[in-house]
Amino acid sequence: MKKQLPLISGIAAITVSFFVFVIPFLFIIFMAFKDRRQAASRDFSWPEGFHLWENLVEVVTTRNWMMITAFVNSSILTVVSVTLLVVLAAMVGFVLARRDAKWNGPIEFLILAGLMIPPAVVPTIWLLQGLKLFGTLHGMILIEVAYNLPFSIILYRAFIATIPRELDEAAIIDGARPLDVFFRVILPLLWPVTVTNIVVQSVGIFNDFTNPLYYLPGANNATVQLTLYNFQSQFNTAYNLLFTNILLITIPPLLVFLFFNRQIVAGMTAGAVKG
Amino acid sequence: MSVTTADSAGALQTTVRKKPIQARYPGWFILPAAVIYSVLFLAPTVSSLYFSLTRWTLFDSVFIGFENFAQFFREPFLVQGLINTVIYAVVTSGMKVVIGMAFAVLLTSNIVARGYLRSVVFFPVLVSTVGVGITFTVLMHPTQGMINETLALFGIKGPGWLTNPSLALYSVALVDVWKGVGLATVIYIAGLVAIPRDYYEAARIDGATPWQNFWYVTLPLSRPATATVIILSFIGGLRTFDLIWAMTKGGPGFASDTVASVIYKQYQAGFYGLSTAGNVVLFVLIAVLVIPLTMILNRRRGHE
Amino acid sequence: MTMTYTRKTILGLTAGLMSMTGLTGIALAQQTTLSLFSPNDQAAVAYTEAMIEAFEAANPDINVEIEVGPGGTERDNMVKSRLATGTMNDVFVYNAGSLFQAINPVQTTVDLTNEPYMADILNSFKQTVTANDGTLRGVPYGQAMGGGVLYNKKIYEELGLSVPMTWDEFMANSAKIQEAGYAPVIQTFGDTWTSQLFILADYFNVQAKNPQFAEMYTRGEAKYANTPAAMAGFQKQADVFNAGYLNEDFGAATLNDGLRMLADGEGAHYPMLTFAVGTIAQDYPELVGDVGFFALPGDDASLNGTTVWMPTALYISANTPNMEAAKKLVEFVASKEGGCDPWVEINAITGPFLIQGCELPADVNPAVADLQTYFTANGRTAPALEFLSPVKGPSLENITVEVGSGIRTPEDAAALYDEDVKKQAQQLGLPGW
Amino acid sequence: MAGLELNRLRKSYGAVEVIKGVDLSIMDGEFVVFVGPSGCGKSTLLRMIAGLEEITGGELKIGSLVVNEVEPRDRGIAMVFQSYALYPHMTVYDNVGFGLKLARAPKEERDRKIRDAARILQMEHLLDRKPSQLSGGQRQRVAIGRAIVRQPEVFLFDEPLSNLDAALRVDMRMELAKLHQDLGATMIYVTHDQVEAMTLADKIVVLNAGIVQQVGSPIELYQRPANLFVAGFIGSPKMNLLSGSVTAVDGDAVTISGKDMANVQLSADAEAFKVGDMVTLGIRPQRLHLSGSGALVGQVVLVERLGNETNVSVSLPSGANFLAVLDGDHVLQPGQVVTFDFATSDAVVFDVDGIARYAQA
Repeated sequence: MKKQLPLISGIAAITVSFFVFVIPFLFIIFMAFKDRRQAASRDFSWPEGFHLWENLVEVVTTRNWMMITAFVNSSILTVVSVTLLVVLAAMVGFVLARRDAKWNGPIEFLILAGLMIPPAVVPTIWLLQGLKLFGTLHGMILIEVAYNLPFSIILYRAFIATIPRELDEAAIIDGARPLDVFFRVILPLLWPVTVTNIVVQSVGIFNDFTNPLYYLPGANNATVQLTLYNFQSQFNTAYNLLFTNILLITIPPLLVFLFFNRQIVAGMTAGAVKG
Repeated sequence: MSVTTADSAGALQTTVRKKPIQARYPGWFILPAAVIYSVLFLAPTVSSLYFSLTRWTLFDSVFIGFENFAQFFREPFLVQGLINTVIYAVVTSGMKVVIGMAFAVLLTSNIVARGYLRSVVFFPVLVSTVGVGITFTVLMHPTQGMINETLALFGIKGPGWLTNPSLALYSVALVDVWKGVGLATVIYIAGLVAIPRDYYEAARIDGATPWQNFWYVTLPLSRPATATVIILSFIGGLRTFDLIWAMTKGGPGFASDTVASVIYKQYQAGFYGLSTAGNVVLFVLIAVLVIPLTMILNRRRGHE
Repeated sequence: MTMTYTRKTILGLTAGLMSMTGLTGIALAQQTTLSLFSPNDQAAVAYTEAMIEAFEAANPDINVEIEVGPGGTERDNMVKSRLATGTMNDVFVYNAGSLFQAINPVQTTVDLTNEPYMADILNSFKQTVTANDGTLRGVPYGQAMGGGVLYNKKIYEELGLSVPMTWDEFMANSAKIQEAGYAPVIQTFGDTWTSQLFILADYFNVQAKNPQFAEMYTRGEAKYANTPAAMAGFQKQADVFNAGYLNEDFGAATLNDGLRMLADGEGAHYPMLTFAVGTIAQDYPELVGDVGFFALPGDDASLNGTTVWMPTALYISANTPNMEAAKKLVEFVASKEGGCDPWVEINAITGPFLIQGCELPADVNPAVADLQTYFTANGRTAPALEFLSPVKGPSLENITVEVGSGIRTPEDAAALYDEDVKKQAQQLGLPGW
Repeated sequence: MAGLELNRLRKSYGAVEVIKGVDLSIMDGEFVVFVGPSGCGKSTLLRMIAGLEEITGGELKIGSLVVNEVEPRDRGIAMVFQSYALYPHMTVYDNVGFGLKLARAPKEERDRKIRDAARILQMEHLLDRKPSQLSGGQRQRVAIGRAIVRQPEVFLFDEPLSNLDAALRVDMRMELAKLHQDLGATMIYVTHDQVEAMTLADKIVVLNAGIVQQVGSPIELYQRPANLFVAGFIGSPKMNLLSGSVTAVDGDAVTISGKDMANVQLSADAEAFKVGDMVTLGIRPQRLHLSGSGALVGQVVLVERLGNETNVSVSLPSGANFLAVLDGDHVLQPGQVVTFDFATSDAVVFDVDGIARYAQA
């Protein structure tokens, strides 16, 4: 009796999770298989005929292959931003965790503020223009870095505090300069929490909708989330294409997830919980 | 070779400092991050404090003192928006705590198909908020939506999830939980995994029931995870915008407006000063709620 | 050589990438590239693509890139911030009328007053693109639209109804339609903007009773709450809700749903703009003949007419570096070849053209033909309020959703809207507020 | 090869001074052990020598160079940490070779040195493992190996054996002693374990509260502790300390009386005392023997019979406790009254300031 409990609860959990979590995704997939007319009724029905390929082709080719541009842009944006975030936040976390300087307090206040304060859009646009960064991918990258730094720093700082200082000291005795200590000893040890950072931030930045809308105008600068507008206009919506689009832009985060799946929990243990 | 008394080396005080020992944790490590953060986030934020005191159009701005704030608080739905914001934050973070904890307990037990369940629960975290919003708007359609069609099979007439003004906010909150509970679960799983097995073994020797196990061991010892989940999802809930905008645009009417969506509406309408003032109001609201919350959660943690 | 051609001739991902990087790179070197910020509704996009194709054929040295942004208020926002920050595309499509006034056209757009083609553009349109210094800034990008009620002719035939000339007749018709088992009035608050039609399309009736309303309204003297004729729109919206005439899913249905219900004959009346006929023609070509149009009736059969929307307009951004090419494009759009023929070609006729010499084809859809009769008769059209006054409150659609869902009374709604309008007027710095 | 000179070395954190002016010279090739209770500053002093703590005042010379401002890597030192501080993400080979890599040593040289060190420490078979796959003793070897490859002039050890179990600790202790013999380098070793100090050191430095209490060879410290602190710290079990006052001074003999003893005459530096001074008498437990008559009388509290010796815990009239380690087996009952005697030359007299006053030779 007792041995069967895991099985029974497992089956129950699978059933519930199927309805709550899987069906919505099946819905998206079904919709992506339908033609425009069937999709317009938006019911959970088996697709009549196989229209995925033509939907895909249409989604990808619409507006001069905007989807390809968008994928390139979003990939660059995500990869560069996350790389910068990882390195810069880890450096800040390192110094914050190791130094007992008197301005640690104010710095931590500013970091918390960044987590809480909604960004002021219009002044930021003016500023970016002054820097000639408005509407450029560089500017957008810097914005994503600036907006997501606080969260990353908090993760790293908590984790670095658990790394014994003696490791730094051993490295110093071994002749390591500060950059050596950081890049050769500390950064590799941050891997678990870096995984968490990569997953959370890359998904967040790849899926960011609002910020590119403000700061990255222009057809050549489109990011994947903005492609949703192609099929959801004010006046009518092509649901089959819309959902094909959703399906398509969910693939990269899915890959990130599959790649790091096993390590996510470890990273959370290391970073978020000990803070 | 012997102990010399302290006076014998007075002349040594005048050691010449050639170069100070290299700082081991040099301040410039902070510099790149500090520059990006200050220029692109802090500077606009601080300047927005001034802009919130002006009425600005595309090309000029007029200083009008606190008129924007006065106007903002005259907004007929601001008070409702404030209440909605708090309700939304409390409901979403509360549900994420409870459900996330429950999932985590389930998924750290020796349940079958654990890997599948973990993936499935985490998966919505990966999908774009806008995509989730669009999907659920369709699913929650009052007559053609899958949810109500399913309910209809059981003879239940489903409500207008997003069209009933007293329900819309909660429906969006529900979707928020659906999307975000995976992250809470992972944080909790991490917290549970970190609890040493000794405690459970000790509790078993003491004859604890599973429920007592949970209540006296799991719950108190996963408090750091709870603190993380609450603070992250509470701040997220207070700032929430994407999902509400994608699903209801604050509607029907103004029924699911939150401070963030009110701000965005002002911004869209070109009332930049008003919108910036709203930003300041939102910041104050968050600070007033989150800072004490953080302090309470951290203080408790300190006692462990 | 354009992207459009590339797209048609080469298929496959690699090719697409190549064309983006290599081919356009070469093309750029030899040609002027114009960037056009176009609207995103299906018909307009189809028109834009057809028009650009024709334009590029005629001007091989100019390459036009189309950028499609979001619609609605998000578009307003983008246009404003791009203009304010000097990052607008060379040419852009944006509303005429009140929204046009709000983009500070004297500073942000190019003066087209003295262009020869302006003589061919109808005056009714010109007044909506006249900046406050009296200069003309845009040319029509599409056709005029009527705002009123799209109705299902089959149901009307089946029940032997005739087009209502007064609101009472409309309600009486609706009662019969309901008895027959159809939804008398379709509402689609899933697209909130569609909820405003009862107010906006009622403006003909407001003006018929209060010819000075627009002026007084702009000066802050006339209010919705204290003008019975203006209040009537809110009242009508409340009436149909209170009578239970709405389709069941009115709260969540979208424009698409509404058009489907109308074309299918699930619902009889749909307060809407006539452009929507184009969508019906595309999605339900076999049913478009069943859809007709009549003006939103007032309470006086002798004062019956429709409210008219001007099309969006094409403007040149003041800081374009490609002025010459941009002007060529605008000139093309102002001509019959560029401004009218592509519409006919893609079969998206939804109302009269505003360029002289453009005739509607004989085989237009019945709804458009119905609309046409209002134009040919005298005094049966009035421009929508947004073309007469720069004042329009941003929250109208939220308020009308509330009225249409029975959350708020018409009186309350009118007062609330007046408050909403005040902010807008203050922001514009209008005197009297 | 290098000795060290510490001149009035001071360290303070803000207003708190933790090293209060240390003077010390260490000769080339010497094995010096810093001992003291935890918090006495011994580790801080070691870290100052390593260059891990900045020096607030005074001068530190390694060889003939003042190194106050010199980077750790340029001081010619190597250090073994209490926690070993092995880099978890590197193999043993890389751990040992990390310093050489940083110094951009050629690959072949690096390889040769790593393998040499591994051979010396008999850990060649561990080179491909990660630290997490090693036992405590193996990690210890790796940490020492990492120090050896640097070929430093001075080795610094910060309580290197405290994380090992007792048996292993004895083995490693002997290996360290052998290593010192083989390499002939200067070694400075911090511990709170006096057995390690006594067995390893050429010279012990006893520290308390940031001040050097005594410097000397292990036997010197045991036999002639300079003050009450050293007397209490060195030797196991602890030296018995009894308070009393001077009742007579005569030549190099002093007579002391107290609650627990009457008119005990001892040899001491008589000039330092006058009648009526409060003093402390110190006597090691091993120096006591049972006798019919003697200076100390008390009641047996606890007896531990180990066969070859017997530990007797005695309660004195003042209530003070007192321990005697007697040779051979003795049968004593708790409650029994016993009398102890000792040779006057075995006792130490400390003056009122706790300074030991030995008879002038």
